[in-house]
Amino acid sequence: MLDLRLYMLQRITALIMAPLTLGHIAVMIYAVQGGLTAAEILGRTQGSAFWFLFYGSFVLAVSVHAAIGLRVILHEMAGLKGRSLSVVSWGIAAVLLAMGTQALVAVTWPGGAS
Amino acid sequence: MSYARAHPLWLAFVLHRVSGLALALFLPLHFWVLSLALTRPERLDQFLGFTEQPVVKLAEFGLIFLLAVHMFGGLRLMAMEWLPWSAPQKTLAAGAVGVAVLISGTFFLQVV
Amino acid sequence: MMQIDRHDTDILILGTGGAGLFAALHAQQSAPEGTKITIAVKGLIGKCGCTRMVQGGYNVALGGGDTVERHFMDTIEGGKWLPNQDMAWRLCEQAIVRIRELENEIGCFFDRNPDGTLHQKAFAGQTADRTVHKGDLTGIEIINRLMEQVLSRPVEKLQEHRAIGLIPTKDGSALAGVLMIDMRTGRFRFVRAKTVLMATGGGPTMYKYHTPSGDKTMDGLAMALRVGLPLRDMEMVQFHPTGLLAGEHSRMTGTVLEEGLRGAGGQLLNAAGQRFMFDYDAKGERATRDVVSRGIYAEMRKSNDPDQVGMFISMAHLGPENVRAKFRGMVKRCEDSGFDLAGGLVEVVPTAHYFMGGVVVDVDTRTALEGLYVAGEDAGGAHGSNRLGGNGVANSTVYGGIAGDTMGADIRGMAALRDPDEEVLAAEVARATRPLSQAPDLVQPLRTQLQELMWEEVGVMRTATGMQRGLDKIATIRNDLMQVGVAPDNLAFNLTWHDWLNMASLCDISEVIAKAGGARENSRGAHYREDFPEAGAMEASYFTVAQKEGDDINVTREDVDFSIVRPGESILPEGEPETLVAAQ
Amino acid sequence: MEPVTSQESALDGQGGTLEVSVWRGTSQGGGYQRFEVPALENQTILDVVSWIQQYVDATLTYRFACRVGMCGSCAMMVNGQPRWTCRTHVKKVLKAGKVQIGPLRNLPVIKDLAADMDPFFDKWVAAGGAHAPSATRDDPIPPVDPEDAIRVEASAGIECINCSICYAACDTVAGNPDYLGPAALQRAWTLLNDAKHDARDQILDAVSGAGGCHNCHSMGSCTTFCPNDLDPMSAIAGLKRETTRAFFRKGRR
Ligand SMILES: Cc1cc2nc3c(=O)[nH]c(=O)nc-3n(C[C@H](O)[C@H](O)[C@H](O)COP(=O)(O)OP(=O)(O)OC[C@H]3O[C@@H](n4cnc5c(N)ncnc54)[C@H](O)[C@@H]3O)c2cc1C
Ligand code: HEM
Ligand code: SF4
Ligand code: F3S
Ligand code: FES
Repeated sequence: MLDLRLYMLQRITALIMAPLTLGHIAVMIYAVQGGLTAAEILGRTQGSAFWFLFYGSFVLAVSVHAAIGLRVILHEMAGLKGRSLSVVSWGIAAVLLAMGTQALVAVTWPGGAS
Repeated sequence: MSYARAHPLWLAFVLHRVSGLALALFLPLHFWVLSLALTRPERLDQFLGFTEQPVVKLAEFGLIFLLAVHMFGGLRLMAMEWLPWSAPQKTLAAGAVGVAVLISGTFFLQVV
Repeated sequence: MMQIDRHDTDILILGTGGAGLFAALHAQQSAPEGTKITIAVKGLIGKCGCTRMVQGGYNVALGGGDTVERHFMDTIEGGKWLPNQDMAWRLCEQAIVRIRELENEIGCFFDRNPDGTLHQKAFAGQTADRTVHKGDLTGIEIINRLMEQVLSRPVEKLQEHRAIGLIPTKDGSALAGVLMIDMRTGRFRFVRAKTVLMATGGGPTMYKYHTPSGDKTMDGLAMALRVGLPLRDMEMVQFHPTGLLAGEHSRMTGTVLEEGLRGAGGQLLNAAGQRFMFDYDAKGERATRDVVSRGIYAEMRKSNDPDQVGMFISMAHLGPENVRAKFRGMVKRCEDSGFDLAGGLVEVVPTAHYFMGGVVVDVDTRTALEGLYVAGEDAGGAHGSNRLGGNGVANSTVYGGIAGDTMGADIRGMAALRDPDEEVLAAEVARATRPLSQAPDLVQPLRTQLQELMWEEVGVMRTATGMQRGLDKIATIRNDLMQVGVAPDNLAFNLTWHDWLNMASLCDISEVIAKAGGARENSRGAHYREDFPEAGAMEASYFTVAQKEGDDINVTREDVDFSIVRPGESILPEGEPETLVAAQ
Repeated sequence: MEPVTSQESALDGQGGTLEVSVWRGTSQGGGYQRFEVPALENQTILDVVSWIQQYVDATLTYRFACRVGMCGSCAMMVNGQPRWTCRTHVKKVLKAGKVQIGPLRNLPVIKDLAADMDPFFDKWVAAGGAHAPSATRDDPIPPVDPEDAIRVEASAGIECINCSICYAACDTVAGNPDYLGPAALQRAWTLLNDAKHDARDQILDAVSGAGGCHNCHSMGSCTTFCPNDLDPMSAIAGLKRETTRAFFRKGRR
C-alpha cells in the first residue's frame, strides 16, 4: 500500500536518520568510553539548542518512518487495509511523536531533571 | 515452503523487516525511559542502575546492534534502488556493508 | 440433453495466434462504432498456438535489392508452382505494411543492424536476406505485443472456450454461429455472430513426432469439413528435419531444434558416427527442409537396430563454448531435458511442423459459406506444396489483418444475426457428448496408434499401398474411439474429454490427408511419393480439393491458375541475379 | 543450476517409480493426493502430470501449450518452488523419489493444477504494459541503434514469456493483493525505455499508485526464479529511480 508519496517520505526520513543515528551511536560510544554518567550526559544536552534540533529531527523523522514501515507490515502480514489501516498508521505516528516529544523535552529542555 | 525462498536477498529483506519491527517496538520504551528524566528522576536513576545488569545491558546493545543492521540494510536498499549499479557491484556493496556491520558491531561490543 | 448457453456477438474470432489477434485489432479499426467483437480461444489469449513458437522470423522484402517480385518468385518456386498466385502476391506485398504495423503501432522490437536498420537474414530457399527477427524468439515478441493490445481493448474474451461446430442456417446458405464448450465449466455455449473468423491454426499433431503446440489438433479443418467446405492441398504436411527425440512418453519429443544449427555447420551423423547427408544432396546438411527430412528418414530406415531410432546432430566440432554462446537458448533447452547439445550428440528425427493445406478462400479470406472467413494456417493456397521458412507468420499476420478489415466492412451490409439450424446444433452436441454415455476407457493409446500409423504410412515418404493401409487403420482407430467413453460426472476442465474430441478431429483430417495424398500421383515439395518420385510437368500443375459428401470424402484435382507468372518464366526484370544471398 | 550432461537414467536406485503428490481441488478448497508414476528417462514434471491424467485419473486438470518453455502456461509449484514444468527435468527436483506438485501460488485456482491467470494479465495492462504508437503503418520503420544504452536497457526484459513464475515467487504479491508484481512492472520499465512508446509519462503515473513499484522490497525472488534469467528486480529499481527523479523534478504534488 505504498504509493510514491509514502515511499518518498519513508526514504527521506531514513536518509535524515542515518547520520543522526551514526551521531547518536558515536556519542554513546564516547560517553561510555569516557565513563560519563547519565547525569553528566544530561547536563550537557539540557538547554542545548543543538541537541534539541538533533534529537528533535530524529523524533520527527522516526515517527513518520516507523509509522509508514509498520503500515506496510500491517497491510502485508495482518491484512489491514483502507480506513482502518490509515487510522492505525496515524495512531502509531501520533503515539511515537508524543512519546518522542516527551523524551526530547526531558533530555534537552533547560531545567529538566539533572 | 520457506526454504524455497532462502536466498541472500530474501534473507536480507527478512533481517531488515525483523530489525525494523523490533526497533519500532523498542523505541517507545526507550522514549518512555528517557522521559522519566523529566517526571520522576529517581526512577530514571533506578532504571539506569538496572541497565547495569549484564542481561539488560546485552539487550540494550542488541538493540543498538539492530539499529546498525537496520540502518545499513536500509542504506543498502536505497543504493540498490537508486544507484544504477550492475548486479555484481550491488552484491559486492552489500557484502562490504555486511562485513563493515560485523566488524563495527563486534568492535562496539568490545568497547563497552 | 445438455443445456446450451446462448450468446450473441457481431464479430467472432476463433483462435489467438497471429491471425486471430490481428483480426481482432483490424476489425476494431474497420467495423462501425458499437460493433461487438468477441474472441474465443481454446487456451489463454496469446499463450497458445504456434505463432508464439516462431523462432526464425518473418519474411518481408524491404529493399536493399530485394523486392516484392523476388519474394513472390521464391514463394512460388518454393511451393513448386502450386500456390494460389494471387494469394501469394498479396502475402508478399502486404507483409511490408504488416511489418511496419508491427514495429510502429504494435511496438515490436525487431533486431537491428549497427546502422539502425532492421536486420534480415536468409532461410533456406530464399534468394535474399529477407527474414526479420527478434533473436530466435520472434514469435514471443510478436504475440506478446499483440496480446497486450488486445487485452487492453474492449474486446469480449472467451478464454478456454473450444469451438466444436460451425452451425449454418436452416437453408445452409450462411453461417449462423459457432458451438463451443466452455472448458472450465464443461458447459456448451452457442455464440451467434454476423461474421466468424476461423483462425485455429491447423496443426499436424497426428504424427508421432510433431512441433506444434499441444492445443492444436486440426479442430478448425475438421469443423470446416463437416460443414461441407472444400479443403485444398490436404496432402501437404511439412516436416522439419530436426525434432528432438526424448522418448515416447515425453511431450518434449518432436520439438524443434532450430534450423540455424545446420546453417552454422551442424552435422548430421548416423549411429556409426558418419555423416550421410551428402549421399542425398550436394548441399549436405544445408539443403532445404524437405530434402534433409527425407535424407534422415531414409537413413533411419536403413538402421535395423530397434533401440536406435533417430539420427544425431553434432555441434561439438564447432567448439562447445562457441556453440553455447551462439545458441544459448537451444543449448539450455536441450540441457533441461537431459541432453548436451554443445558438446555431445542429440538424437533427432523429422517432425511434422506445418500444414500447407486448408480451407479454400479468396484473397479477402472469404469462404464459400457466407459469414465464415478463414485466415492463417487454417487457410490453404498461399504456400502450395511447401512453405518457406518465414512465410508462415507473415501469412497469418497479413491475412489475419485482412480478415479483420473484410469482416469490419462486410458487417455493414449484414442487418441481423442469423438463426441456426437447430438440428445441426443438436447433432453437434450429440457428437461431442457421445463418449459421456459410454464406459470410460483410455484415450491416449489410440492417439499413440494414430500417430504411429500416420508417421509410418502417410509420413515423409509415401506409397499408394502404404496410404491405403493407413486409411484402413484410421478407420479402425476411429471405430475404437467411438467405443471409448469418458466419465460424465465431472466435466469441468476435463482434459480427457477434450483429448477425445482432439482425437475425433485428428482422425477426420488424417483420413483427408491420406486420401489427398493418394490423389496426387507425383512428388512436389513436402509430398513425396516413392511410387511417383517425379514432380510432373509444371505447366500441368494441379492442386487437390477434398470435400465431404455424405459420409464420403471426395478428392478432385483442379488446375493451378497461373494468373501472374507461368512456369519457366519470371517476373523479375531481365538480368537480375539469381540470388542476392552471399554464398556461405 | 547443476548442468545435466548425460542421458543416464534419471532415477538410479529409485525402484522405477516416483511418488508424486498432486494438489486436487477447486477455488473452494482441496488437498494433496498421492500417485505412483513410472520413472522414465528424460521425464519432465509436465510428463509426470500428463501421465497421471492419461493413464490413472482422467479428471486431473493442468495447462500447457508449447512444451518447450515459450508460452509460459505450464507453471506450477514443484516442491514449493514455482517452475515451468515442461522444462523441469524430474531429476532436478526429485527428493528421495518424491515430488510434490501444486497450482501456481498467488493466483486463484480454477481446478487442480490450473490457475486463473487473469489477475496477472489485468495487472500487466494496469501497469501501462501495452505499447502506445508514436507512428503508423504508413511511416517508415525508425532506425534504432542496437548498442544505445536505453535500447539495451529496454531489451533486457523483452524476452519475458509472462509465465507468472516471478509473480508466484514474490512474497509482496502474497501479502498485498493490489501489488502489480514483478512481470508487469518489468514490462512498464521496458516501455519507459522504448523510444517508440508514446505514453511514457503515463507509465510513471501507472506505477506510482497504491499498487505500484514502490511496494517492492527488493526481495529478489523474482529474479532468482525467473526461468529465462530475466531480472525484474533491477527493472523495478529502475522504475523507483525514475519516479524518484520525477518526484524531485515536479516537486511534491
Ligand atoms: C516451433 C515452430 C516454429 C515456427 N517457426 C516459424 C518461423 O520461424 N517463421 C514462420 O514464418 N513460421 C514459423 N512457424 C509457423 C507459424 O508459427 C505458423 O505458420 C503461424 O503462426 C500460424 O498462425 P495462426 O494464427 O494461423 O495459428 P496459431 O498461432 O497456431 O494459433 C491458433 C489458435 O487457435 C486456437 N484454437 C485451436 N483450436 C481451437 C478451437 N477448437 N477453438 C478455439 N480456438 C482454437 C489455438 O489455441 C490458437 O490460439 C513455426 C511453427 C512452429 C510450430
Ligand atoms: C537509521 C536509519 C534508518 C534507515 C536508513 C532506515 C531505512 C529503512 C528503509 C529503506 C525501509 C524500507 C524497507 C522496505 O521497503 O523494504 C525501512 C523500513 C522500516 N523501518 Fe527503517 N530505517 C532507519 C531507522 C529506523 C528506525 C529507527 C526504525 C524504528 C523505529 C525503523 C523502522 C522501520 C520499519 C518498521 C520498517 C518497515 C520494514 C518493512 O517494510 O519490512 N527504521 N527502513
Ligand atoms: S519475468 Fe521471468 S518469471 Fe516473470 S513472467 Fe517473465 S519470464 Fe516469467
Ligand atoms: S520478488 Fe517481489 S518484492 Fe520486489 S524484487 Fe521481486 S518484486
Ligand atoms: S508448456 Fe509452454 S512454457 Fe511450458
